[in-house]
Amino acid sequence: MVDISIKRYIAWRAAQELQTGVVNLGIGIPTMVADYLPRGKVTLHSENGILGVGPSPAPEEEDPDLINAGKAPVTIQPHSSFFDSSLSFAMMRGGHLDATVIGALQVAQNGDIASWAIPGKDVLGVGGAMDLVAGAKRVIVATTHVTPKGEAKILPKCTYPLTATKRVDTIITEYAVFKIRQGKLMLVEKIDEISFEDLLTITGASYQIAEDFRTVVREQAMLELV
Amino acid sequence: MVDISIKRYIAWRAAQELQTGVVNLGIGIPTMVADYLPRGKVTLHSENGILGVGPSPAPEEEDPDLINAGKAPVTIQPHSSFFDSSLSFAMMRGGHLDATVIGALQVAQNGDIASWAIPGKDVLGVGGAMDLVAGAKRVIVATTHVTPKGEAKILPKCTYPLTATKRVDTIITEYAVFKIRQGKLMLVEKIDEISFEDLLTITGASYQIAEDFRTVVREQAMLELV
Amino acid sequence: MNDVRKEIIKTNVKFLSAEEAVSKIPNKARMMVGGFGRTGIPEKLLEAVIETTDLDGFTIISNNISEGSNLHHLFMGGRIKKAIGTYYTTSKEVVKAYRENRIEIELLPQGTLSEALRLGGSGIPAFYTPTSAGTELANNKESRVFNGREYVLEESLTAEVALIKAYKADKAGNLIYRKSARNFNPLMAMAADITIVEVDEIVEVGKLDPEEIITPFIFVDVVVKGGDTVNG
Amino acid sequence: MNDVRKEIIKTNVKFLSAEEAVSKIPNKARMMVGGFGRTGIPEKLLEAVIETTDLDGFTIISNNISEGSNLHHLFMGGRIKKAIGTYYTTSKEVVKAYRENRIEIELLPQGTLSEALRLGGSGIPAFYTPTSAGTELANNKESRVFNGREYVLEESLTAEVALIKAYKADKAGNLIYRKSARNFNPLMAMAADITIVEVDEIVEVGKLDPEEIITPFIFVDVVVKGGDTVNG
Repeated sequence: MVDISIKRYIAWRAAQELQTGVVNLGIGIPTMVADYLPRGKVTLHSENGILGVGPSPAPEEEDPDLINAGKAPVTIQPHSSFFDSSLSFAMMRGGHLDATVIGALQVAQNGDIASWAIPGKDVLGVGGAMDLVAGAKRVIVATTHVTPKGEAKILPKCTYPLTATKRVDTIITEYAVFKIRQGKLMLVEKIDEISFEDLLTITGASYQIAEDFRTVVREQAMLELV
Repeated sequence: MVDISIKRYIAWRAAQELQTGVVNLGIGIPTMVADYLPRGKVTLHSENGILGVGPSPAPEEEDPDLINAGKAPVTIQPHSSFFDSSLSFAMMRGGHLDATVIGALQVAQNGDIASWAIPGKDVLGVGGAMDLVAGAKRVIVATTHVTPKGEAKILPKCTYPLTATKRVDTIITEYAVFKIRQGKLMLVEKIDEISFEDLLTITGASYQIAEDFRTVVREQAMLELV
Repeated sequence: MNDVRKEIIKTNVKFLSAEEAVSKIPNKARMMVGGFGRTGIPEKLLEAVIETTDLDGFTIISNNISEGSNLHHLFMGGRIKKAIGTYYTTSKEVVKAYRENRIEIELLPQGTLSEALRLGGSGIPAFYTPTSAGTELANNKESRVFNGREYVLEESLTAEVALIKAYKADKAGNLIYRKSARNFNPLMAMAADITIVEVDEIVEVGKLDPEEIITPFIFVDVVVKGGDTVNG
Repeated sequence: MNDVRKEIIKTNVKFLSAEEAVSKIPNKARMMVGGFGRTGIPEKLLEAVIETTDLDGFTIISNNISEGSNLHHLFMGGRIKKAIGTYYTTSKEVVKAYRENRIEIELLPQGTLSEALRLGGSGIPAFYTPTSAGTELANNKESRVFNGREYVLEESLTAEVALIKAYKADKAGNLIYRKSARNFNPLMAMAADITIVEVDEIVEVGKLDPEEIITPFIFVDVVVKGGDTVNG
């Protein structure tokens, strides 16, 4: 299993991309992003009909009518509003969300993403993922660099069923940050703890080094994470 | 000009068709239908976003934010609600209105209606008429039997630009009531004051006498009208 | 205005017991059921369907079939023939039934389901959405390019019956909802021939602010008083 | 929960003067303007466009161009090139300008306009409607039969700017409307790149009930305090 602190690093790094606006966070590592967002500046959207999702309530304050898209009890903020699912998805599909952070099974170098189904398994759940990816202004994938079996997730082409084509903007892993610019995968950040060679080896896709490429020290950032 | 009491008779007769439910009334004679509806049983819809339109306010109680589709000040009723234009037209187009009463320039024997434009004139206003006629469960045309020039309005085929095809259910004039059943124009009511021959003469369309045909005495009804 | 306020208003909305209400459901009905997760589900109406009727062969339109809900109990009773929704993997029993061909499943993206309901109730039979373009879910669906992007043609949804959950109804049938229990409920109210609503509370006409009403009574056919807890 | 209520919230919504707000409008803009009749029109914003800018060549999407309104004044100043809406016959001047080829007019049924705005803001580029099928307004439009009835394909509407009128905004940018002044305003708020709202009142965050908010701040870019009268 991946160390929780590695997941936290990915979530923290994704949060650095979000300094303002409205964001929808997917399940898994993306959910943790909430812990690292600047207070009071980023509003969370939940596709079941809440704009302005607050922190988890104390157990005695849970309200069965107030849950997020992951079906967990939540609170609201002072500027929150409730609405039906149609308006909620209008926000997504209409391009009104500044960003979404989601996990992925595979991401292709052209921005294709596969996040909802595995070949050969029954396809019985899609939820709001396709609308989110189709609609958000920025699609940020926050994921471990490779699968638990060590297989590359960032690929020349997805082999799993797609969630959407050419919609991913940024890929954030524990080792690197990629951006897809003009349909090309660009490496914009690498942690100092991994060599260029090793990064290339664990990445299935080919990429270029961006002009604004930088190296960061992950250990330093991780020391500050709760 | 048509005597106001004739218009009132047409409006009163149309109101007899409406004993319950939600109705949208068009401009002109249809507006007068409101005066003859059973109190508290028929709710009026206004396409600018009101369900439950009440009577006209006293001048000192007029509210510029509370108008009907004819842009006249109105009041609301205890069970009223306000909504945006999209929900308002969803009510119409989605078949949720029990009936609409509208005027017409021409009605065809197959239920086609022309009510919004005259050939050769600029076509610069349609408003909500097409949605109303396309969507209401029953389309009741309330109109004088002939034009001010004496031309027939109930025709084999409309020659004016259509508002909708095959949507009219009932035609109410000062002389007669027609229903369109299985695409055929049927005479269901005639006032005693006009002969069958004369009615046929002023009606451009051909029609059959319905099984449930009846004769009524208009003068009697009119005596009771305000 | 005060005179008008005192007016007695009668709409066509009926106020019935759960048992009377569900007796209006035809057999093998295409039926919408509100709720997301365990929130906003008309549990009492579903209970009445299970306990007081022999109805089966349902085609259910709902976001999912949540374990523990009465919709899941209806499914476990073998009374659901087909389910149209977005997420069924949370119930192992549903997945199992699907594999054993005991239930048919039609999967839609959640935004497509939402809009198909709202437009189904709005007289719009079909629409183009960017969602699912280029994916397996668009297989066998028409697609078309507008302004350089690919969109999928989706048909809107209607049904014979909707069972929905609201917070309060007034005695005319106007509805308001509570927090995230609103979800699909107002959309389904619009999209069915018969809309049956379970509410926590029935209030006098005039008690709901006309600016605040989410579902005007025109979309409602039957109101049933549910439990007194906020979660029905 | 009380702690959360005290949280200070900053959204991207800007609070500006009318003059600052309209300075964000590009020249020859495709611009939506709220209102039906004289109700719910952002009069002060339109006044600022007329008085403080040289903008012209507008394509205006609005139900109509009401005589006496500032939208009509903008038109009378020769600054509207094209109008998309439902009803222009109430202004003799507009009819005259149309005959003299001084204004282009695209006429839509009112329900088609409403839904084209809502869907334009919802990422749905086109939809089928029964309205206008078989009439002149469907000339040159595609039609298609669903379940035996003919429907017309209509494209949704978007714009660079929407000028709308609301009743109150909170300091996050959430909006509520007043009575029939709601009309097209919430729909246009969704459908434009920049949505500028004129409100009668600006209240603290937390003063609007989250169940009651009609336009969540996500659809709003700029809020301008208008006049103190209910009709702006």
